[in-house]
Amino acid sequence: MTETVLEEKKIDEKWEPKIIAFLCNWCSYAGADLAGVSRIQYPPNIRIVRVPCSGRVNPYFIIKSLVDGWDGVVVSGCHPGDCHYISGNLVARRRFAILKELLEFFGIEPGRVNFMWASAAEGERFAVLIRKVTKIVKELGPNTKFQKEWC
Amino acid sequence: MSFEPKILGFLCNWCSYAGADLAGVSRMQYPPNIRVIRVMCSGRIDPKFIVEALRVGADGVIVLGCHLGDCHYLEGNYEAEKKFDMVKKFLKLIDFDNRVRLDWVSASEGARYASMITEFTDHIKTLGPSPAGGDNPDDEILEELKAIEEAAGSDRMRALVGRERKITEQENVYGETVSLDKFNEIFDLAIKDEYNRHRILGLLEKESKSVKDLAKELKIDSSIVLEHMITLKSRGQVDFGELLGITPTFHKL
Amino acid sequence: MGIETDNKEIISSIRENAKLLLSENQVDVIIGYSEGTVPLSSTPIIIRKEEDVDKLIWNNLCYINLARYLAPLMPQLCDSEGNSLKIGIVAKGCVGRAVNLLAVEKQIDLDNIKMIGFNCNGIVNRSKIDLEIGEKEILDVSISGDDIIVKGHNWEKKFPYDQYINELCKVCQIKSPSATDANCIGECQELESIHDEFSDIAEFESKSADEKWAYIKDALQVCTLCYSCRQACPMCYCNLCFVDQNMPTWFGKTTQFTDIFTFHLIRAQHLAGRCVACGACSSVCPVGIDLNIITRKLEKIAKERFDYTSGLNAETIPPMMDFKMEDEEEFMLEED
Amino acid sequence: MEKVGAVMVVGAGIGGSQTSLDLGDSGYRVYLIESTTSIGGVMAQLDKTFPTNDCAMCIVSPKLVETGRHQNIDLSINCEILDVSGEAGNFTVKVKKKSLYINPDICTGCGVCGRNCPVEAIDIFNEGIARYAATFVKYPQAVPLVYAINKECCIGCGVCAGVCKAKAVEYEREDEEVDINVGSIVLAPGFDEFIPQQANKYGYGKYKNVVTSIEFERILSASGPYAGRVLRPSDGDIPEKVAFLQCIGSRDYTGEGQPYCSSVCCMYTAKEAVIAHEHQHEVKPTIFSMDIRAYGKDFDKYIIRAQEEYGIRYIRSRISSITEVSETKDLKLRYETEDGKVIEEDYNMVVLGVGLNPPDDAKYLAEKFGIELNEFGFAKTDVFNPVQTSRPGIFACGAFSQPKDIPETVTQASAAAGCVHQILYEKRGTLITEKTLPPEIFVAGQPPRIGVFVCHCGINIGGYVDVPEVTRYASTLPNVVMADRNLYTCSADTQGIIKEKIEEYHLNRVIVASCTPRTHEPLFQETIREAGLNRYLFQMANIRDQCSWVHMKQPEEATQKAKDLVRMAVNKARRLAPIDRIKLEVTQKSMVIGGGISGMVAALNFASQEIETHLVEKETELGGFAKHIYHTLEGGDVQAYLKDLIEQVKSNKFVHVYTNAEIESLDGYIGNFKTSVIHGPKKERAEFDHGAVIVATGAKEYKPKEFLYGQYKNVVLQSELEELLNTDSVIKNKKSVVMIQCVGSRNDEHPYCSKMCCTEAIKNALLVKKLYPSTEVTILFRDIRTYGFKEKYYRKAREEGIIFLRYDEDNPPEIITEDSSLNVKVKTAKAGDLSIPTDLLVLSAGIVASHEENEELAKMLKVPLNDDNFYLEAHVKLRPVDFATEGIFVAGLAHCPKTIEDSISQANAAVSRACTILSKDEIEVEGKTAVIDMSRCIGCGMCVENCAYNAIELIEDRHFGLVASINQALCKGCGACSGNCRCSAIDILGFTSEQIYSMITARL
Repeated sequence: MTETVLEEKKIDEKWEPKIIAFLCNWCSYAGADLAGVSRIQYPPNIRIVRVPCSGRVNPYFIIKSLVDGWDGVVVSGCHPGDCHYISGNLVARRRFAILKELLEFFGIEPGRVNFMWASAAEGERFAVLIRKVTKIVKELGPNTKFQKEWC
Repeated sequence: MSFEPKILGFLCNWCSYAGADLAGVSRMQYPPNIRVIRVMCSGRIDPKFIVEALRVGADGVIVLGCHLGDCHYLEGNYEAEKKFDMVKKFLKLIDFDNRVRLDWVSASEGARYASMITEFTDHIKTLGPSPAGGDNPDDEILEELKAIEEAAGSDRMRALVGRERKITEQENVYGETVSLDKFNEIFDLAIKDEYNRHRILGLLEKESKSVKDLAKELKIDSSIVLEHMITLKSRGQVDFGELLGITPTFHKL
Repeated sequence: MGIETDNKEIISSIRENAKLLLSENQVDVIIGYSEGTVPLSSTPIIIRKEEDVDKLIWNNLCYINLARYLAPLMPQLCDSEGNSLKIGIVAKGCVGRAVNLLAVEKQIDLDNIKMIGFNCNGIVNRSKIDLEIGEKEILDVSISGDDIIVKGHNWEKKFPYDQYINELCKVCQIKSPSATDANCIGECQELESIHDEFSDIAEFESKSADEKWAYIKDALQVCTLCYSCRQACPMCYCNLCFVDQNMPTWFGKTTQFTDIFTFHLIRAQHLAGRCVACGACSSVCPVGIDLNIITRKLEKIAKERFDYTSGLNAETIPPMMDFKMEDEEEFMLEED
Repeated sequence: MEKVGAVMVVGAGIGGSQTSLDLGDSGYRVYLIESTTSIGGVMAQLDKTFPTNDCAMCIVSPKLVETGRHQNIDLSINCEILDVSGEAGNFTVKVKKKSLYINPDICTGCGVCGRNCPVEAIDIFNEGIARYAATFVKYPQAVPLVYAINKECCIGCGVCAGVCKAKAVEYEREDEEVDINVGSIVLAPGFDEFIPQQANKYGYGKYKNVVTSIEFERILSASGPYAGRVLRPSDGDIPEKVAFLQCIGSRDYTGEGQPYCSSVCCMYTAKEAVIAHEHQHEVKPTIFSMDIRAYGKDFDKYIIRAQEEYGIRYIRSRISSITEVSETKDLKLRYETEDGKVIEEDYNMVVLGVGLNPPDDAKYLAEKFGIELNEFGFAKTDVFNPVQTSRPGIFACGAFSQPKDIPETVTQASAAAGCVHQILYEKRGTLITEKTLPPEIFVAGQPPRIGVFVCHCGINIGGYVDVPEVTRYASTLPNVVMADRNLYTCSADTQGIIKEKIEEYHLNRVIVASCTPRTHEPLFQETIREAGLNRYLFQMANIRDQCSWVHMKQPEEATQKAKDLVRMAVNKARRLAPIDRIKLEVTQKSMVIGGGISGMVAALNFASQEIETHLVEKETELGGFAKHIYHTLEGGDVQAYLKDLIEQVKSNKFVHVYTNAEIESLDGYIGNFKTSVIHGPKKERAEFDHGAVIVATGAKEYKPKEFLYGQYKNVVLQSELEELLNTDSVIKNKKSVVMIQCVGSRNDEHPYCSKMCCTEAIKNALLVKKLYPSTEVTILFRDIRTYGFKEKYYRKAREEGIIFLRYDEDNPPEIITEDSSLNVKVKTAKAGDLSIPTDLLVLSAGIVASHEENEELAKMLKVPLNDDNFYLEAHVKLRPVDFATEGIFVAGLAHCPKTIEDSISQANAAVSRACTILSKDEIEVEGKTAVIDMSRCIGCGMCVENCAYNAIELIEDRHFGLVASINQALCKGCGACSGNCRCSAIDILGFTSEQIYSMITARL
């Protein structure tokens, strides 16, 4: 960590959140590509990590991202029934449901971690949802709850 | 006080400007309403110049170049002719085309220049003041002129008018000459479409509107407006706004 | 009928059943509780011979979940002839649940397990008493009638049992092991499902995010990451816990709050639909952190979201090993 | 004539693509000829597909991309067939490859030309709703992604050549004519939908708000002109009341449309109504239909869900006229309800459920290929082999032979491939080229030496992202020894540069920062493999589709994001490791379970390819369900066909038949199954190993409990009636025969249609009328589902005077008995309450799954059953004969109720799918699979439950006790197991935890 992460980030409009996005290769990643092909603009805050299926996303990835300093996490998979691997997204949905409830129970802002479905033909929907996530995380301000006091 | 029209003249440096000087040297009188801008060639006149002149209140615009074949730059006036025709077609949509004129004056035709200017000034006088001129111009006309200015200047129209001569007189990339009416069929449709599209963009500038509102204001069929909205959406210039009941609105991006 | 008399009855029934099992050598060993070597505690014991049966006791300090000793090592032990050990285990309700769940998760083979079931009358909230006693040294703890008597050097204090019972035991509905009599003798029951309103944590859940965060931060602040809660939990039998993993090292082990918080968060995630609400984690915590609200929340998630109560039998597949097309997905992001 | 090991497939819709993939995977060279400029056919235009509401693009584009880049498939687009000569085994086809005026090898599909073209043409793909440029790509996800110039609309202005940085536009590019020599031809040109002509009574073409169903499909599509919003073309409002009209151009005897039924409109109208309501809740659809023909698997459930869950209103009547209300552009519909009332109702929009016509060039193709067309203009096919055209060696699949839906098309596509095997199996593998690759450089232990290639992609990236800055930044990252940028990294010459740089800098990791890996990763992986690097030492950073194109107005942020994406890619690249694809040998023998028609056809197909087959039948003799069927509705003699099949099976030396057999054990996996069977009267044991399994265990006829069946002599089933009619004539003196449809089908116990009972009822009714014209025949029905060309016989039945009366589900007919005569009391929709005396009551009983046998076998094969206890296939649309577990296939009634010709197609299809395995002696399995670290695994069994492919099982390991173990052959690498693993014992090669960890911690 070059600069210490501690210096207080005031929520001014200049501050831009950094959001990591885990996209399933067959539907959501293809949806993101279609948003590109159709030149649909959306804010540049997300950084996309391609995974074979939303089922691959382990809670460790999500919590490690928050601990490491990302301001928001979004995980996107195929609509139930569309999964290229038949039930990858259905297995993942239960894990996400539990994580979401626990985060809320512990008092973490619900907007920090978001889950969505986006199919390969829904470039438009993908952009709309990414705009929504960016707006949510921007309103939450920097991710202080998971911040390390010292490295 | 009788109406004194304000007329803008674009004169090409080698022929019509020299013609105008000759009229001066020979002390030929003509009404003082014209204000002249010297340009190196009539081909230099960008369609936007003419429309912008009208938009800022000129009652009439006249473009003068060398006679066909005399052009110092060989083909400038041929290009000017095509571009002017396009502007005329655009202005015809809001019947403003009678306020503009293109003509040829050679360096030796001082008299022709004077009589032409006099005749044009009288013609504008009979037409009366431009609704876009004066202290309280008609907003709708200004909107229309602005739309024409942007449409005439759009890449698409420049591509079409820029290559019109090459493909209708010589040959296109396939070595065939495109018949004028086939070209005009595409060209006129493009003019009408681009005008309407830029009018729509103008209307959406202020606030997001629905297809039906736009159709009412533009007085064209709402299904045509919808087709334009799809094209504008695929160009990334408009997008769906929020839903009022069962009517979606569009907003400019 | 006070707690004292209940305990006596339970002790006698345990000893009787234990003697029966050993005498008919249905089992090779029996795991049970015996007197604590230090006050306010009890010590697990493994007996092999009938005559040691009297060492088995039951009082309201038997907070350890004995199922913890069943996995991961016990299955590998075998008797002299080499076939796997037949194990008897003194089982209150939550121990029975843990045994069922370990069976579902293929850690133990139910045929080798014989539970001695009894109707548990709850365990004491040790840390609450410790806090109130403060620095003074405790010499002896005993139960008389419905009170817990704590004695020290020339002082004595009485704690009414119903105020110092562990909160989990107050709301517990599975007093005795839920198992068929194939592997349970004594007090056993066959439960299909239980109904629970989870009203005890409703008040905490209705708080705002900041209040919850403040409470959690304040509660977990003192944690020294000694991992005794993990050692006491019957469900934490992994041979390499996620905090010890490297390549990659997912989470740090420093005592910064973020490492403390992520440990408890991920452990809760792992226990969802598996925790048997025995309260051992809170009872063994040296710094007295009360993890019971997290336990209750885990049970609530399993019940309300997946209609599942852990450890009622060894057949139903726990929620994390299953999925349904119509699982609720109200938390999914939608276009507005 | 020397046979040729190549096949030509004409038409690259979903049917043509599936046939090509099957044949390509089985070792044939395939020439796939497409008339338009992209493959995908009509399916690419669909938004969602029934009955699963999957998004069509999601499920079809992976298959199209695979077809586009398959090593053995030669795809040529924009082609025309000129001439065909030769005979089965050796054809020569002259094909004209019309010029695209753009060089497809250079064009990268970036789309700059399309955006700058001044001419606007009608976008045929979007059915004329939208417009696009004369330089166009058919749809955004087209395969191959190349642009083409539409010569009629193009005015030749030359703008596109000017803006194309790749210099791909070549106006002088000529058409090319080429002769292709193939051994067999499969025709899959699809269909053209019926377009109502001028002055049609629906006002189509005159009224803006009357659209065809394919236009409505584009309106619904998320990538369509309205981006998935349901708007009406007249004014862009959301149409609240939408009317769907069935049978437009189908079941039409007025000569305007076609007399047959187009089979799919009932279903796609229901789907369009459901999806429209789902997109916009304001939309309230009403469907005007005659019969609702939901005969396929899970179709009825779909219709019931549409009515109950989505509130779709069904009105049983045919619209007489539509007039437009001039100011609101709404449409006034006049129709007559069943009980005779005339109603007028206003609707905001009308969707015409148009039928399916033969493709416009059907006559042309028939004449060129020398095949006959039937009376309706479709390809004429053999009664007992629906893919065999009139000319040997030429097959037809999909809608070209009869209107059909996607699952049937895909099944027939594989069936056609199955039939090709029978002709060309000796020539397998003769014409495919194995690429010779240099040995892989051993990189383990070397420090990472990463090469980064940043792409301009013309102006698509360079125009918005500061590419030189990103390249400079990349060169500063640790372990990056070389960073370079080029105009088009995916162009052929740049591949050469990449190879040079790998040698020059001894690179052992390569990163390309350009477009999406989904389409370009395989291309670069091949390149670095040709330079000696393992394919998986490669990583892409998507800085075009997910960066420059979507942040055009924010260049600084786009550049910063591109840098971040490159840094994340470099971090991951550092931890990439070589992966080798596992090779599995294959036992080239097969096993077929079930000796009915499907089982026998499959066995014979295998045998004709000299593949040893073990046919296991539970009964004492072969024949299965068809034993007591005499004729098909179309007149095919089933008994003769069955006898001939049984003889062939018994006499064939490649088929080992085991009758009254029981499978004792069946284990192993794809290519390596081992089975032991107890068979024969003396219960001997037979053991054999094989590479694939085909489940053709069939199903049983429903034995009704209702309608006094079994208590009265003159209450019989259709099958029993057929036996009576074809053996003796006991029914000579019957005055009135009454048939009741849907007995035991479409009720709560069996909520599905058994598909063949209507056909059987009409066949028997016509036979009764033929033998005893005086007997009165009445059929009580809920829906007559004579789909496709069977409609002809329904009309003939009505002409013969057979009475059809409809009853509702809630008040079925009752049987009143006075001494020996029966009386059928029924409340009909049209003619009120009736009481029909009858002396022969015939029950059309449906088909039910053999519950216990299926359950037992399913457990042994570890394959799923659906809730009606039929076998559940891997994907209802695109893998209708495969199971999720590789190497096991299904055919016939075991899959779902179907007719004999469907079963035959499915049997051949299953054989073709199996041949993609059995045609090889070893198969290469996907490299990026899961791997287990046994020291961490605690054997809790969570992953076993989460795996959809049964690729994991718990084994007893000497050191580590009970631990999970992965069967690399079955694992697809999805990671559902690793997501839940608490001990991180499972990792997925290519997406390991370390790699993802390093991408997370790349945040600066």
